[in-house]
Amino acid sequence: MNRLAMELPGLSLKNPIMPASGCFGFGKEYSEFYNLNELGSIMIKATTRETRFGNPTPRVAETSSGMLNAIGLQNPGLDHVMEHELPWLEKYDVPIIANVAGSTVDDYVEVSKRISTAPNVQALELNISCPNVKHGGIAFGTDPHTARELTQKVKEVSSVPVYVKLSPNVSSIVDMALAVEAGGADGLTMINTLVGMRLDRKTGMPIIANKTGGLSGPAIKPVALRMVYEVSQKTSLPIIAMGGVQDAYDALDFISAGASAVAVGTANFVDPHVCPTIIKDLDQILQEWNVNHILDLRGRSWMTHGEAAHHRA
Amino acid sequence: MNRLAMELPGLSLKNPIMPASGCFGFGKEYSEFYNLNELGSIMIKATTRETRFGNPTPRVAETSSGMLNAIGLQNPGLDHVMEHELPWLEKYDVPIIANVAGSTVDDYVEVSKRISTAPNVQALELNISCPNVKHGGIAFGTDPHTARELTQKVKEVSSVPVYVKLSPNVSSIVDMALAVEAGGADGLTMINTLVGMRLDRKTGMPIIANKTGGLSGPAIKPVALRMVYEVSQKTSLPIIAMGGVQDAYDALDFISAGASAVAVGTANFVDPHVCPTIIKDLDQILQEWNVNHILDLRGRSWMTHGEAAHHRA
Amino acid sequence: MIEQQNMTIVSHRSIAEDIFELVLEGSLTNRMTSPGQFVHVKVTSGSDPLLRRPISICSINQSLNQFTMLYRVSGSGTGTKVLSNLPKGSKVNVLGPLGNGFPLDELEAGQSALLIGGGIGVPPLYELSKRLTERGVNVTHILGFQQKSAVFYQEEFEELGDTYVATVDGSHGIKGFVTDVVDQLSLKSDAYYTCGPTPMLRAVEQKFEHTTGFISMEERMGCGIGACLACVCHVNGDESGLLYKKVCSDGPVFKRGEVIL
Amino acid sequence: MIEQQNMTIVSHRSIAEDIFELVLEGSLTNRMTSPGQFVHVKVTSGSDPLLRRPISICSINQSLNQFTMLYRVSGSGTGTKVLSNLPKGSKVNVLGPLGNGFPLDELEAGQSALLIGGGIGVPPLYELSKRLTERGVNVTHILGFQQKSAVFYQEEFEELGDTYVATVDGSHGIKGFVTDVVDQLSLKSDAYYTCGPTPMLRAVEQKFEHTTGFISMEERMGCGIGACLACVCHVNGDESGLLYKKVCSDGPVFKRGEVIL
Ligand SMILES: Cc1cc2nc3c(=O)[nH]c(=O)nc-3n(C[C@H](O)[C@H](O)[C@H](O)COP(=O)(O)OP(=O)(O)OC[C@H]3O[C@@H](n4cnc5c(N)ncnc54)[C@H](O)[C@@H]3O)c2cc1C
Ligand SMILES: Cc1cc2nc3c(=O)[nH]c(=O)nc-3n(C[C@H](O)[C@H](O)[C@H](O)COP(=O)(O)OP(=O)(O)OC[C@H]3O[C@@H](n4cnc5c(N)ncnc54)[C@H](O)[C@@H]3O)c2cc1C
Ligand SMILES: Cc1cc2nc3c(=O)[nH]c(=O)nc-3n(C[C@H](O)[C@H](O)[C@H](O)COP(=O)(O)O)c2cc1C
Ligand SMILES: Cc1cc2nc3c(=O)[nH]c(=O)nc-3n(C[C@H](O)[C@H](O)[C@H](O)COP(=O)(O)O)c2cc1C
Ligand code: FES
Ligand code: FES
Repeated sequence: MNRLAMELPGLSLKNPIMPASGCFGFGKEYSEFYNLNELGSIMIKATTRETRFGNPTPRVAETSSGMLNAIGLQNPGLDHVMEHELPWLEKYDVPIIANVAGSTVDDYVEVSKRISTAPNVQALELNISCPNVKHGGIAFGTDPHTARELTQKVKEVSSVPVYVKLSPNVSSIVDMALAVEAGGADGLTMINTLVGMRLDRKTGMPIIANKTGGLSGPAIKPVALRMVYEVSQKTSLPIIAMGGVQDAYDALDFISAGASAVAVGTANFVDPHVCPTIIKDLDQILQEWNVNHILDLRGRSWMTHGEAAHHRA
Repeated sequence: MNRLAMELPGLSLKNPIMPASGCFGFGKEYSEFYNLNELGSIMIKATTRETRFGNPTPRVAETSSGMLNAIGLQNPGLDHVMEHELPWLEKYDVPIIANVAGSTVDDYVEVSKRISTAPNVQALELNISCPNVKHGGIAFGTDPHTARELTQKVKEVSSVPVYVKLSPNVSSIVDMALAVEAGGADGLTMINTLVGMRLDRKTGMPIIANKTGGLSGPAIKPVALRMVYEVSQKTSLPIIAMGGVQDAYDALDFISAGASAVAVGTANFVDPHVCPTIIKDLDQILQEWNVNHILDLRGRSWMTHGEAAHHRA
Repeated sequence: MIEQQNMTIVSHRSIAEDIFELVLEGSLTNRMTSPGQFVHVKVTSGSDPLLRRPISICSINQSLNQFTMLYRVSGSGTGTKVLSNLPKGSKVNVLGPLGNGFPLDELEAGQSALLIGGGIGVPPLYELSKRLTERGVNVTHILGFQQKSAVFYQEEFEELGDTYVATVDGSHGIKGFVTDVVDQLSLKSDAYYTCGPTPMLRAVEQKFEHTTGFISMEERMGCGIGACLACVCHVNGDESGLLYKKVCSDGPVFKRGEVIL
Repeated sequence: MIEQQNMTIVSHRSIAEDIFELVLEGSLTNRMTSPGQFVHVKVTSGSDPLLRRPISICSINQSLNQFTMLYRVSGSGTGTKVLSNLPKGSKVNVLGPLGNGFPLDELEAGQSALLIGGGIGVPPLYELSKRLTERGVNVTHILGFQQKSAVFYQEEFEELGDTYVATVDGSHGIKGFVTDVVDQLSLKSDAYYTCGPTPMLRAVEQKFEHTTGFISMEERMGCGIGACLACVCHVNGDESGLLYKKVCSDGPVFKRGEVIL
């Protein structure tokens, strides 16, 4: 019995676990640790129209149970990704979710149009939530109107379903979700990083050259979980959730909160084997719990305590 | 030489360290551990017009380097605070900052008007950022227009300077700060908690009876620091900062980011002596660093790296 | 007076499935007066886990400056799991003693007491039983566990008085709940003292409607000293719904009927 | 092949002010080939500290399955501080070996090498020096430290070749920086190998404009294996500004002039 396989728009997933964008490059490095075929999917590093170097270093800093990063969307550019990275990944039987970024609407449209034609790209992830670039990124992700328009434009040109990656740095995550749903999004991915900062103890200066960075890791899990809980009850879009997942229980929490699949970011840096370990553990836990399919647990946190008592009885 | 004393609107502070509202009750419990005269100030528990029981239990849950709480503004009500809690605190030579909450504008106005007349209340802290109540609280703290109006109304009736406590759960904390500044606020306190959630591993149900709670502790420090950094450069209001402060270096980080004083919340639960320890350590660190006054370090993170190099030379 | 102290682990061992016995040494022990009080333990100095863990005082040895606590490791990645890995010689930061324990002067020599504990609610009854027997009170224990592998301290309790052990699955002792034992053996006493999961406390309270009783409560805590209002419970008979007791500082032990379970 | 392994602490001691020597045992040692490679260390299993710490391999003992690292505790509340408290027998999770080390075949027997280390950049030079002397290369060491209390491994290096120690405040050895030593003694060699703070690396590179040289870089890291792009540096002579090298996987050792310091 396969407890973990599922169908999401554009994606036939062996299991709901995938590395999050930017935390796995284009797969090569981690392919030295395990067979990438074990993964449900791979969210590749943000791709922009042009080659980008990104921000000056230092680009990362550690915080309590978290880390800040300001890579600044460094990537080899659309042409290189189309010609080298995606073809290299074709040797694996894993659907690719291409993370798309840009400075202007045109950038997003152009990258989406072309990258969605790659044979192994089964879905796009619109990155309207990168906090580490001056133009584009989060600017598109904090105003519902802009986000809706961008989604619409990308939907017009994309050959595959479009997931929109939401930023947590907003007053109402539900409004953002409803806006991109209205724009025609096929799914949501959430959350990107919270904007944060760390100072050098002695000099008082920001450690990260970009001054601020995006906070990820276990520290943000409670915020991510709450947002998935809220959004999943207000939209009908499937959610691929992320934020601080370290083990199978964390992944189950996001499913319980209302997500359908789960991505793992920062934890890859701590343990390169974390994704296959989670996949293995998930299957075992579900077996122990006598749960036929992981999606049977989806949204179980929505119940009132009364309902829950009833359900258990 | 007194490196730590300072004047802020309404407040003559022996030092810039004070317990944060809701994490210190009305002082009685901690007075068993040390002399409250050591503190710069005390931010007392939120007071509402009427007595409140607050939310059902469980009210707290732990997360990675943080905790969630949903106390729900339990407090004995304005009359009791005026007749018992504040008079009890009069035996200490410490200015009190009264945290004011309510469900309606009228509530805030009424509590502010009366509590600001108490002899030891030297400033108000408008709590427009409590995430754990159905009415009022954060609803006033996520819309700039509403926040500005509330500030104005309270300013009209308050006998002491008014600080407004900002919520981090917003798209633009600078817009909120500018709004309450325009409303006549005398200072800012920031940040209140981030809205978060934790689920029970086995049942998948929220651990906190209120379902969501406010995230505090070291986990949120990077977010708090970034917000203080942004706001302090855009307004001229003094800031009392909080969010994850555990030791003197954390407190200095907030001063470097642009705050004038620092409040300590969750850390009191971990170490009841944390406030006096920070005060003692601060003095010693400044002495080691040859810094005459703590405010000489205020905003040192604002420099560009070039300026910083120059400054150090 | 509540104190905060780095205490030294002098003994640390597993005594049942997921149950550990930890003996700590330090002068803080001198402040421990009443059985049923608890300590608040900071497992490591870092921020993960952040909060202290409330654990009952199980026995006090003031001549050695040592006290014992028993705790359950509640899963992987928990604070108690981290605690269980600390070797002898390590330091553990303890805040305590906290709260109000079981009153001893309720009974006199020759009177009888029923001590009813469930699972990890058993430990505080041990010091209580020692103190009561010292006073000449006749003590009977009913200890409930899930299954055989979870049973601990049976012999220790047997040395102090009659001891009945119940397991839910019947793998050890009497099959059933502690209240089943009460029914089967028609146990009676001048007062009862109980600690365990809330449903058990409710069942015990109902069973002994006319007996003096003392109930030790559990609630998730923040500060542990009465400041944060995390651990409140409603007061019986309060129609306004506004009265409350704090489990950490007004309790954890309450008189039967005082608070709403 | 990079591997992840729980290794056992077989020795752990302070060897200078805030400097610790840690010897770890495990089969991972067999994979360590090149001096100058590093490991990525997870200090505790919890999430505080969360990330691994990059630490150079200082010496390798393949027959004992052990390797040594030297590290500086960079302050209270840091990951290295937590590491320094782990007793012998504890397990530490190690990911490694990572990166590309110093090339050995650049020099032949009878040729001369200058090894220049500053502060916590000194450790990787030790295994390098052992390997070079094994090849018959004449090795001279210049080791720079802040002050006397920070000096370590002087004797160990002296056993392998001429060793000059400089301290910034002159409290031990020659007063000044490592480059002052080069000037004063007019040291020359067929190749140099250096590791230390970036300003020192720059000064060394400038001083030996016409000598083959290998430079070990430092940068804050995320993954340590080339996936996250935290640790990039610009490439010399690249006008586009778009080329880059990853310190973790292309380095940490680069040929002189290859990357912009
Ligand atoms: C007055 C009192 C006395 C207690 N005495 C004992 C004892 O002697 N032995 C023992 O094993 N246990 C005792 N407990 C329960 C014990 O506090 C919890 O099992 C423990 O805190 C769980 O922590 P963890 O690290 O295992 O779990 P985690 O899941 O890591 O805990 C996360 C957070 O939830 C809190 N928490 C989780 N479960 C409980 C619970 N049941 N009660 C209170 N807080 C909880 C933790 O304190 C922590 O803040 C007592 C509780 C109270 C209130
Ligand atoms: C390839 C390489 C080899 C190294 N070899 C050694 C060695 O042999 N001995 C030694 O003592 N140190 C070495 N370092 C430096 C060492 O990694 C840092 O001193 C250490 O990570 C600081 O961690 P902390 O826990 O003390 O400080 P924290 O302040 O707790 O660190 C916070 C975060 O910043 C990072 N960080 C802080 N300072 C540095 C730094 N200088 N370089 C890289 N990351 C940093 C930490 O890794 C961590 O992620 C090496 C660094 C690199 C890149
Ligand atoms: C080093 C790093 C680089 C990242 N790069 C990207 C990126 O290119 N595109 C993107 O959408 N998200 C990026 N993210 C965000 C992650 O995909 C993820 O949303 C976030 O880190 C939260 O998950 P986590 O807590 O599991 O890391 C990056 C995160 C990190 C830590
Ligand atoms: C248990 C608890 C109760 C709180 N109650 C209040 C409150 O009544 N009024 C208020 O403005 N903030 C309240 N807060 C928020 C704190 O004052 C503070 O803003 C926040 O916890 C961040 O600081 P910290 O990380 O140091 O705890 C409460 C926080 C906690 C943990
Ligand atoms: S735990 Fe804070 S009041 Fe009881
Ligand atoms: S540390 Fe991740 S690429 Fe070098």
